[in-house]
Amino acid sequence: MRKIFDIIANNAVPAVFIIISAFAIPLSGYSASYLVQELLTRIGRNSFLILSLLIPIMAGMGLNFGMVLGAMAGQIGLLFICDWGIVGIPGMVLACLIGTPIAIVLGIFCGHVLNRAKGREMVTSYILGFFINGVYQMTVLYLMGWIIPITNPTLLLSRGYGVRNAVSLLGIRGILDNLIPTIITGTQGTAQFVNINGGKSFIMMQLPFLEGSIRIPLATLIVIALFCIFIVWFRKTKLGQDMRAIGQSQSVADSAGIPVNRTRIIAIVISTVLACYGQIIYLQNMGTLNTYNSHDQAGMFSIAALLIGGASVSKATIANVFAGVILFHLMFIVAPVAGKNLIGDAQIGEYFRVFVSYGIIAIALVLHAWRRNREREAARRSLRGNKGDE
Amino acid sequence: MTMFNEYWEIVRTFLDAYGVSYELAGLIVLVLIWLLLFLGRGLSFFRFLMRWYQRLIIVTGLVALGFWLFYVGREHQILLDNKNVNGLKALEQVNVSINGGESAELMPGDRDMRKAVGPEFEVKAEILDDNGEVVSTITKTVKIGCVKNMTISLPALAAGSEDFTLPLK
Amino acid sequence: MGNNPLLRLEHIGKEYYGNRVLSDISFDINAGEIIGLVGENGAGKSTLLNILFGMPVIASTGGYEGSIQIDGRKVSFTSPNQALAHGIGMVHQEFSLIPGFTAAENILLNREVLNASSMRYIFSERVSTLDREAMNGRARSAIHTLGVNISPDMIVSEMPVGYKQFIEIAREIDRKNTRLLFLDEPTAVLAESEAEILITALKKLAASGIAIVFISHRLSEVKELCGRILVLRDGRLITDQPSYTLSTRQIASLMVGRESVRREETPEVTETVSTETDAPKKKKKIRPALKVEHLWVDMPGETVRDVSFEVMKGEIFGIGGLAGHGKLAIPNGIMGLYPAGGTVKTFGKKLTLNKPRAALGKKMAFVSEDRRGVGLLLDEPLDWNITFTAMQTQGRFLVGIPYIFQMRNDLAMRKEARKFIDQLSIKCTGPSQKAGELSGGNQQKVCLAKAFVLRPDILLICEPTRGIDIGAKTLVLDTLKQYNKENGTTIIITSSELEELRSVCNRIAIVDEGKIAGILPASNPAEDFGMLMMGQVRNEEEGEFSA
Amino acid sequence: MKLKFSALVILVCVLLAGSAFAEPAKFHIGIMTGTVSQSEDDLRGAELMIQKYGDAKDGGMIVHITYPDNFPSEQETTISQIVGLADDPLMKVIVVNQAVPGTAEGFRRVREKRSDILLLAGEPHEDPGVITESAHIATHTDHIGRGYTIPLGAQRMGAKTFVHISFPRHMSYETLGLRRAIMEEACKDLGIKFVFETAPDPTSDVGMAGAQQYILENMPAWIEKYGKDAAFFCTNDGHTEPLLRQVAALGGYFVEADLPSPLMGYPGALGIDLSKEQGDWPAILKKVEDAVVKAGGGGRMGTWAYSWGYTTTAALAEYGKRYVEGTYTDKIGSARALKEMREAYDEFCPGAHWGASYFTEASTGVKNTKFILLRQDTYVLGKGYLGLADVEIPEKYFSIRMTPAGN
Repeated sequence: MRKIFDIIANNAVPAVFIIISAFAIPLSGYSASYLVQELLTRIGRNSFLILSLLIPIMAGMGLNFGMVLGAMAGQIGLLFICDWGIVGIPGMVLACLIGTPIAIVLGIFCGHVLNRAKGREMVTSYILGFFINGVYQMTVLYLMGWIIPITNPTLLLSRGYGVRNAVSLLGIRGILDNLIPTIITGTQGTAQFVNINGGKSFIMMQLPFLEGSIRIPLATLIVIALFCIFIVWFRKTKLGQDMRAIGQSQSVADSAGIPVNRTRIIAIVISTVLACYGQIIYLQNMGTLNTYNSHDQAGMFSIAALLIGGASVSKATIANVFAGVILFHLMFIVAPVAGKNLIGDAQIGEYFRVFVSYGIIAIALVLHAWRRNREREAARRSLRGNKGDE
Repeated sequence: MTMFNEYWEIVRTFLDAYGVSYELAGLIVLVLIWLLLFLGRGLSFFRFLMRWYQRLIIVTGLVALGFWLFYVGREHQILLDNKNVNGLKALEQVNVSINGGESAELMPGDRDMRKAVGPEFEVKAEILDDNGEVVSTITKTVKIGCVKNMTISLPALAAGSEDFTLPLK
Repeated sequence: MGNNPLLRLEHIGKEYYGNRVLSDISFDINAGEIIGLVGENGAGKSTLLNILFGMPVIASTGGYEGSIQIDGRKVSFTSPNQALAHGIGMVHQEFSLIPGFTAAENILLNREVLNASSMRYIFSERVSTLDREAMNGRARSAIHTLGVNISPDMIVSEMPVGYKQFIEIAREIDRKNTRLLFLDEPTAVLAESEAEILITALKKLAASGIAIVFISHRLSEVKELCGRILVLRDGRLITDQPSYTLSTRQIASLMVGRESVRREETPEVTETVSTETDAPKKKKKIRPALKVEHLWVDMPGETVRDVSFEVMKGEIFGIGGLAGHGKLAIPNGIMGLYPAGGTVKTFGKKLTLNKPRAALGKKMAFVSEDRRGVGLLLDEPLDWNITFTAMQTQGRFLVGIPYIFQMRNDLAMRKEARKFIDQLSIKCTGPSQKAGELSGGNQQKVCLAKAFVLRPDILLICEPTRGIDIGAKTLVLDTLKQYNKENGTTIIITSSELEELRSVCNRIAIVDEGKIAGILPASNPAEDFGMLMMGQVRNEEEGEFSA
Repeated sequence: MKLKFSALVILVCVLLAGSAFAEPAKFHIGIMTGTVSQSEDDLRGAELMIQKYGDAKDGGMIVHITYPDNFPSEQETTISQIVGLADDPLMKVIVVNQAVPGTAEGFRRVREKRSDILLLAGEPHEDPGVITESAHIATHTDHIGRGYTIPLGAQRMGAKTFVHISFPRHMSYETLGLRRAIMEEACKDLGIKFVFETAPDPTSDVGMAGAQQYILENMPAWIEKYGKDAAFFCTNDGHTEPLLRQVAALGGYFVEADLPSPLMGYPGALGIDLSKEQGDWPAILKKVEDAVVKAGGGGRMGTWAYSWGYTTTAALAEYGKRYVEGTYTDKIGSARALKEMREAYDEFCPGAHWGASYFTEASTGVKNTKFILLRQDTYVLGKGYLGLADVEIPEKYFSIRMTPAGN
């Protein structure tokens, strides 16, 4: 009995989400192909960013907003390639190359700060994100086009310096997603896609039971798979082992001679660099760089998705990432329309979505705290000897 | 060696584009080397050498990759110009496509713009007469390098001149 | 090596901020020798280990006196890593194991076997993957040396406590250059059979040439294992002699000190023994004031697991024991300050645990060991401090209509406060002085006053004399005695100073490893209590001591 | 309470509509607007269309959804909502008002999937070049034209000085900064003195209350300094309310707000209760006019008679409907299309007129025929229309560049 309860309790957050989704999906009235398409897009778009959170969690640095710094670095890389007019895959790779050193420097800075705020990483990095956001905005709004050479008039405000609010990333839009065009199609919709790809060849599969068609961002998924392999490999390295050790007990790791602070900084640097790549992948899918806001919610949404996937502050797996992306974004897709169809007013749909989505993030955090308390209780129970079982 | 020259060419255009002097570039390279040495401190000589050496190769490789990406990924605006130049009369009608893309229809005095990616592109011009019949087709591969914009004078191209980019020399 | 001993200490001394904790310690350790190091809490053992192990705390508090030699060469460690490099290994009292790791991972922590990686020069060796096979192999052989059978794949958090200790030791053994091993209380958490295995293993280790320093409170084990025994007391090396020349009782008395011997000799004390042991017997007919059965308390660092005892009405009952063994948890648990379970009855009525208010409602008062944190409102005046609890729980010092409109009765509060200031001779400018401005001793008296105001039937006091100068000590203790005599209040005192307990209490319970090791009349010789603290009773003299 | 009430009204409307449109519509029009808390007028426009053509759920024509309140950060939701509309096979027109960031990308995705859907964007937040790459038509308030017509209106009302109140953050926006530069130039040409005054940013630490307080306290001094024949203009909606109150009480002119509507500032400034008139613009205007005249501001204060957001939602949906039904057949971007768009706007604003022009990119001089700029005639309360809609904007103002912020 207790075991069943434990299983439910340990997966309470995903369970709540699955239940709500089960009600919301039929209410929304969306077709299966639309939902699958949207989910695939969002897996491709967001999972890299979320995966970048895993390594700091492994090193015991909790859910960490340091990744926001990486996202900013990625955006700076993108701004440069937009200015130079580098397009396609070379453009994306070059943006990564430019973003990497910036992400490393920001990561080292962030790591040093977090080493001074051990145990309060989540809040510290959140505030640090604001601080760096200020620096970023100053750089982009005042230095670019003035000290940092940006010449493209479609990027600059007409006053001559400062980058515009929205930068179109047409040059690299969907470039990775459509690198290996793959389409699953039912009986309909084939003709349209042939048209879009302008006669280029693509992989096509036909599933008779499917209505409509689904494009699969195959190359993006391959990149994400490679990243997952990287994480699995990384866990097996000495560095990964050290991070796991630090994550479980800093003092023990320290007395064993593991350079705790340095390793923590490395963890953050890896996270920011990966977040930098993640943001580039995210934005190549979005197609527009919202210069001053794109990175804003990157951290918050990634962390929320990870929590909803069943991860905790101290433990997160690759499976959590994917479960989280699917559940969190499923909610985001269906909740507004489900709310609207339920109540009949369009704006109620939006409020319903906000209420449900953020409410559940709050529940996730509360449940998480509750779970941690339970674990602590359980750990104590073992100390109480045989008389303590009541 | 040609490879090297080509790279040097890219680096030079890049440096020139941003007004970076060669001395400064050299200084940056020296600082990078120093940084590598600095990172290798505290290691035995052999390992230090290995690390230094390998890191240098990696960083150089990455920088070279960056320049190469810049080279192959750059998008150029190709302005197609059908106006009278140097005594050459504008063409009656010409359909131009770049790298087999959507073709532009130009009447005398027209100017249109197409985009091309990479250091060279293929321009295909179909010259039409008054009746809309194709008189001749010219296909040419143009090297553009890292230059951002290029204007092609179609009358000059049609005349078979090698010097068809505006402004004409 | 030649004639030089493995380790030689010469005139080691150490002061912390003018407080001398070690003086003039000199001894040698030779290869393959097993040495037992015993002493009470605060005798200076941990400071000595810190010095030998190069803990940063030593350097940051002004270093140490004297010199340390290894193989005849003088060394001075500034970090534990240097000590490790010289072959000194240490097994700490607290486990320094990573709970989620396997045995092998823990044994080889930061000394993992790595596969060669082509990227190791670009980054560092740390990007190489671990060679699990080789690691398990090495771990297995290290565990094997200890003569136990633990799978290298076992997760540490799932191990019984005893296993963890073996893993700790295996880790030190695996270190190739380890020549000298310090074991701090290695058997404290082991079952008897496990302890035996460990002792056998240690003997085997010593035979292979590794010197071992064994620190333990279990004197019988020390005697069985060690060739030589060193006794530390008050920072001095009292004795350094072969173990066969000493009995456990002798060791205990060496540790506890001279006064105990004096007490044993004085005849009047034996008299009190008879009277005082009679007293509880007579009172057994009436209900005990406090009856505790199977109490467990989850207080961090002071957990008690299963405690049962009875306190008679009007008795002064002492609870003693070494730091960290759980004596403080008992009163804190009864008062509901930490999660607790079991049954506690006051005058036959069951007390609701985990609710401080319930305990206060039963006319129990508590003086916390944490004066400044729990005991006092430092920024409030004395009269407030003294009467606050009474006002809150008993509704005294209030005027007006109960439950509807009530006000503080400042006049009554001040009067009461003045009464106690006089009675306890609290040195202050008056009832309106802030509690934070008083000295430690006077603060303690305010705490007592605060408890007395409640007119308790049962008074629980933790560490009444901690941080107080000697003059104030006697005054506080006398006040307690007097209060007990005048009001017949049952008092339970918890203290780490055995002498203090013996001077005021009727009976004393000694807590050892979360359990009551024994309850003895205060008049028993000090070394009996020492033996209890060292965990001797259970094995040898159970029948003799259980009252 | 208000929410509940409106929900009820809508419910009744929907029921009525359900019975009225017994035969299901042949195609659907998707409308996306903000919520009440973000942009109420936009939403009311959509509700008007539901009233007119019925909710698709009940066999009508309109599918109405909203974008997130926190739209700058939740682009993903905006995109998937727009693409979600295209999931309906009957969908032929999608209107997004306001076209918040993410609309361009949402439209691109719709185009990839369904090239037969007409995509219309109202008040785009993204750059003209970006939005018109994916939208078929985008309409925007004429920030360039109004840079000229507002000072012109001030002049016609009788002002001698033009006071522009703003702060650096707003001045760094391309549209607002550019309009300021044009106003300055227009004032010079019209012989009016141009003054720039800085007021605190309500999103800064002083907050909305502090910013409004600042305006209230400084107006007497400004009137003192610039005289009673000064016209005031502010870029922030929060500043508008105290400004209106003080103009009514102390004197000065107020041509129109940054986002003009009878509801902008007036109800709050003069304490007008408009809950009964909801959605009935002539009635609202009448009531506001009475209140302004009573407060002594008659002839000195102006507005647009119909809300921009409200009209835009309705007009774009109407345009889309006519386009799909074949009433409008011209190629998008032609001169006729401009006229037709103006007609669609006029349809919902009986009495008022709209001026429309194409947007010209200042840096290249290229005319963007998919980006239409619109401005309504200014209605001076207690006096009538100023006749600004048909004013020809001199060519020179189209090539003015934005000047750096704050000076």
